[in-house]
Amino acid sequence: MNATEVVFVVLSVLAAGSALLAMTSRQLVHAALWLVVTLGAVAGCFVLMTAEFIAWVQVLVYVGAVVVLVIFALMLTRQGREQGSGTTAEVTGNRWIAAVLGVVAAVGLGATTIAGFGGERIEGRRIGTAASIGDALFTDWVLPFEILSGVLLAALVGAIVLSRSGSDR
Amino acid sequence: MIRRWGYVGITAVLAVVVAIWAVPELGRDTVTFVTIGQTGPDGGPPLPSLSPDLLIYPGTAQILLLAVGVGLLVQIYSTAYLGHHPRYRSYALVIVLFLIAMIAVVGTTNLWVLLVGWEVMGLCSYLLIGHEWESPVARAGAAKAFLVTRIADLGLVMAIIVIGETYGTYDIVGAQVAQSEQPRHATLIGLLVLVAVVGKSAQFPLHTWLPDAMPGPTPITALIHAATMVAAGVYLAARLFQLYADSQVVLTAMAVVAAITMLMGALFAWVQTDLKRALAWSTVSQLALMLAAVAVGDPEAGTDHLLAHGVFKALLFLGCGCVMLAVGSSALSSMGGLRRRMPVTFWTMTAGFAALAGLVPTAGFFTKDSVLHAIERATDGDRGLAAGTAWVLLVVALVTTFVTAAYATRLWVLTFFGAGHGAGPHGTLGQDVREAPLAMAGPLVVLAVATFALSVGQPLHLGTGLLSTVIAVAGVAAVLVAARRGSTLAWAPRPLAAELWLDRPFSRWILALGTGASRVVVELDREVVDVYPRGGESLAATISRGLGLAQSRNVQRYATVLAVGVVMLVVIGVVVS
Amino acid sequence: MSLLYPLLLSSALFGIGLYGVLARRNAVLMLLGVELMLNAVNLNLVAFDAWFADRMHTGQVLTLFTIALAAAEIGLGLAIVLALFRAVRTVDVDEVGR
Amino acid sequence: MIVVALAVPFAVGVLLVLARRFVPSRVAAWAGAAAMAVTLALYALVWEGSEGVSGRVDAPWIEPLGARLQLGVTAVSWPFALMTAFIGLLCCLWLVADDTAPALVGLVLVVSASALGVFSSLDALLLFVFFELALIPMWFVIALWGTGDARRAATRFLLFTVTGSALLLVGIVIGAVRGGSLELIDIRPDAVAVVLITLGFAVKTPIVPLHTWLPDAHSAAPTVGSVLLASVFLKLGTYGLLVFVEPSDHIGVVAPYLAVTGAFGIVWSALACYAQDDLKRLIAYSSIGHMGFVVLAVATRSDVGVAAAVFGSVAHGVVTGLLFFAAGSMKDRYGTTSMTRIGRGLYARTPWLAVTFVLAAVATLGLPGLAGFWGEVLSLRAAYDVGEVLSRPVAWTGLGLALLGIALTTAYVVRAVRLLAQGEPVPSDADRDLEVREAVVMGALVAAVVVLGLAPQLLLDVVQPLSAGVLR
Repeated sequence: MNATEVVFVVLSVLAAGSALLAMTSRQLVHAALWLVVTLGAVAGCFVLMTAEFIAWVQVLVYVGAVVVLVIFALMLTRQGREQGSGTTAEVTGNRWIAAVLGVVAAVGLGATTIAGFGGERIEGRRIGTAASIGDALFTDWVLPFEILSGVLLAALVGAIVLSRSGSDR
Repeated sequence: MIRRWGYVGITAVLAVVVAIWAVPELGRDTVTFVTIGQTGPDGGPPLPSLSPDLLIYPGTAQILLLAVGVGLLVQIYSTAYLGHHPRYRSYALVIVLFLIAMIAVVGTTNLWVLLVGWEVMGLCSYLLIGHEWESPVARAGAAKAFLVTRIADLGLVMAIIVIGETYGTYDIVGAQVAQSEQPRHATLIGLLVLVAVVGKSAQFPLHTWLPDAMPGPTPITALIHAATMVAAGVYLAARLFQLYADSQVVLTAMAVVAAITMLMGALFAWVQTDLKRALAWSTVSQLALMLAAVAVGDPEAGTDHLLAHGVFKALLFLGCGCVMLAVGSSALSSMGGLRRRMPVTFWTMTAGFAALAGLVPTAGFFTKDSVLHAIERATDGDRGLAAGTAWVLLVVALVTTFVTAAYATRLWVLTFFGAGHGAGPHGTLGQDVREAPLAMAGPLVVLAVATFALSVGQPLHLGTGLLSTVIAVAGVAAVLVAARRGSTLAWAPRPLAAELWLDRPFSRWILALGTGASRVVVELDREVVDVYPRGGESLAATISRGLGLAQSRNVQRYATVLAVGVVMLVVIGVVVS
Repeated sequence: MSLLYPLLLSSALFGIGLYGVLARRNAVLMLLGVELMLNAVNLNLVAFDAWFADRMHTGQVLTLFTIALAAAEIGLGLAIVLALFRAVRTVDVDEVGR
Repeated sequence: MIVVALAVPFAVGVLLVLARRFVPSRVAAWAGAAAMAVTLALYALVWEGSEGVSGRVDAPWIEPLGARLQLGVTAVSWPFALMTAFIGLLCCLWLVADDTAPALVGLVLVVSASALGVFSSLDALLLFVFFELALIPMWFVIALWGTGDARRAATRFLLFTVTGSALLLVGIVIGAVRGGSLELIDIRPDAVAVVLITLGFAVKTPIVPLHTWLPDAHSAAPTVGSVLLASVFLKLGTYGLLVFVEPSDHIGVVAPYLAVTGAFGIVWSALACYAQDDLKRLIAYSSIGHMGFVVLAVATRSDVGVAAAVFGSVAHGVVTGLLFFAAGSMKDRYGTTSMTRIGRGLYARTPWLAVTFVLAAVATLGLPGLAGFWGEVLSLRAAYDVGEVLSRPVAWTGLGLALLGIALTTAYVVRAVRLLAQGEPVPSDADRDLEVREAVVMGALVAAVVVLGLAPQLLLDVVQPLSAGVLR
């Protein structure tokens, strides 16, 4: 086990642990913040797999934009009830089923990957420079990319329409 | 008025037609068929049909003439007795329908035609008893009469079916021919016929409807419930006698029924306080006498007495109607001392009572004598009936003769003598008590003459004749002596006055049973039988609720179910592969 | 580096995200669960790209697309949640259905 | 000929339903009556004799299934068809009034034509299609023009019958597969299929305890609806039993149950009748009893039984039709069919109506000389004969129950007559005697009742050659 792997394992444990906390925390804002940790750790993982560009996008989009959005949403949807009693179960009745399903899914996927890619190794090539990604994106993937921009625009418009309050519709 | 006589005209035409047809047969010895039915193609009986097969022999002709004769007289009588009635049209037309049905019953040789006539008679009886349907008593009496007779008629229906299956024909003559070759099922047929006869002729234990039928108009009582329809039961027993003559069981049962009924009827007639009801019980008793004749193997004697009884009982009832019209009631307490005011009624009814009591020289004496003689002959035990049974029957018949003479005298005395004792509500006879109009008195005279005329040519049996005369005279004399000594002739022990409580099963128990059962059925229908549709309903509702649980309107549950499904599919896919 | 490390981390994140989607009452946090699952997928894509290293960089490009789509999704999703909250004053999925 | 006879009422009926807003009431009713008269005449003329099939039509239909458009009448179905056309005609005549809905006339025509289609089908699938076709219009007739809880009663009726139809369809399919053809003569249902088919028709007939839909439907339906239900719809059940179950080799599986439940139904329904206050419910229950006689007759599987079933069905059609028309007249006058609310003494208040009612009531109790009698007595005879498939104890149990039922029938009829016709009259403003249209309709039925009663050979001669084996 070389140094990269050691760092990767540490980041993995960090990511998984904070994800677990994010999904179980009673405090909603804490949950969002734990998610930041997870996403950051995953970005670190990306770096370790030499996909720097993706890692930066991850940090910019997820940690920078998405989480901020989530925190805003959480604050906007504060309910009076929650402030009064923090003991309200933040999880629903079927959490045991959900837990079992989560474990089964994780174990099943893990077992499958172990069975399928047990001995495979990632070579240390640099694959994820901005140049190579840009090259691929604007040659082979240009059409999906343009379509995606349309999708993003539509989502933008949709979000605006949806979030306008009923009175000025 | 003219319309009323129109119905008389219709009846007269009917009577003349029947007379033209029947009178020539009176003296004939041979039997005349009009047509005869044939058996079915496969040896079994054909499907029922109403073929116009007719069979006439002297006895038939006599009864036909009796029916149309009494019918005509009753129509004439009714013009005066019931002429004011608003529903005279339906009344008169139903009488005509009744006569046609009676002719069908008597004249046909096709059992189905007989059945149709038989039931139509029952229906007419029902309609006529209930003619005064405003009165609850009449309604109840009509319903009871119809129910009892119709239930008993099921015996006739089954008897006809059995006869058809046994002998392969629904023709009486055909069945008799087949029976003479190989008799079968005699006991079954006989018992079924007996059920029908017991119902129609008001014999024990189905006798209670006849006295209750008395709310009907009195002319109807005279025609249907004395002369013809009730007698048709005996006629049927005589007509089908050959088919069950071999069965001692049937004959014994018939004898027992007859013995019980004749004595019981006579005793009940004695205790009545109502003239009409007393005459009704007397009819029951006399019908039993005829049935006894059939039981001892001499149906001829039975039909002879039927004929005589038809005449004098019609006379008595019509006379009773005259009296009722005069005093306004049929209660004996409102009568008495009527002989001066109503001489025609008095003398004609005297003849009728004499015939009922069996005094010489009325027809009643001779025909009753024939019956007694037949019973006496049966005591030697070789005529199908055991000697012991015949002896008992003879003794009962003689006792009945005594009682009959006694109650006839009692009724006669209470109606016409006593110089107004208990007459009217005011103690004296009212001014409106006078002789009946001609249209009513005329038929009485005709019938009274017939009472004597029918005795012409009747056989006389010296032994039984003397014996019965002595007994009858003793009965008459005993009552007369008692009356002379000032007795009110009101000796009525409680069991007899209550008619032995024999009506109770009919008036209470069966009614209660039927009502209770019907309530139970309706409840069961609603609460129990309806369970499966309701069960289906609630099952569907439950299933839909169960499936509705999945439609929780909760995104997470949907997602959970979805995830479970995906995981299971994957697991299954992995396991299978 | 063994390919298994990112794949196993991806499995774990996916399971945790699934749990979050199914178990959290708050609609916003359900969306977070979805983001976690998407991240797991991204991890997978990148790992396989690093391992396979094809010329088109399919895995990484798809990851980019996924991230963009995730951003769009979360934007729309949160807009819906906000609209819902304005309508029924709650984001509790158990209560929204009633 | 039969095609025309079916097409005319169908076409006129559909037209009337479609043009219901533009057709005046009387015109609609007269048009319906004319259509049914044409049908009746055509059906009367199509008869060629009891041997074989009259007026056969044969055309390809659904070839892959082997179903063909085969129409024609046999000795069994012709009386049913004539009776149906006759009743349909009278129903249309009954509707000749100012307040008639043209759509109702149209639906009556469609229902009648569908029933005629059932009686004329020689193909099992075609029969089934007609059988179902009659249901939905009937639902509308009951639900839209009924009184009281009509919607519920109509739906109940529909659910019961459709459930029965489902069983029936399965049975027909099994029989067709085994017999190799959908032609009625070829159908060979095995034991399971016979049970299914019997159950299907038992709902329709109905046999106790599958009868609970019937009193509700009858009492809720409008007059013509009740008449059609009783006179025509129940006959679909008995006809089905006659055509599918009676000739089957496996009738022995169901025959004892049919015999006993049929006869038990006579007693049961008579007792139920005795406790009824609603006249229409009473008549409905009495129908169950009459059908009990028919079922008992079918169960014996004998020539007499077939004759009894046909006669019983046809006689019940005219007798009960008459009763329902009389009840309908009372309902038109007094707005109710409750006997206590109509009041006593109809003899004095509406003499002709009362006399007609009493005649119908007397016919329904099976008085010899009227139509109702012969079906009953033939059933009794069939049961006494035991027949081919029953054991003697079973058949005679049925016989005994039937006799008891007849006695009880007399009791409830006498009670109804006593409650309605007799008694101290309580005059009411609504007292008026029969109108012309009522007199015509009831007069026709009275004539039919009396003719069938006094000349049963008219009908029996049609059925009799059946013993030569037309359908077997």
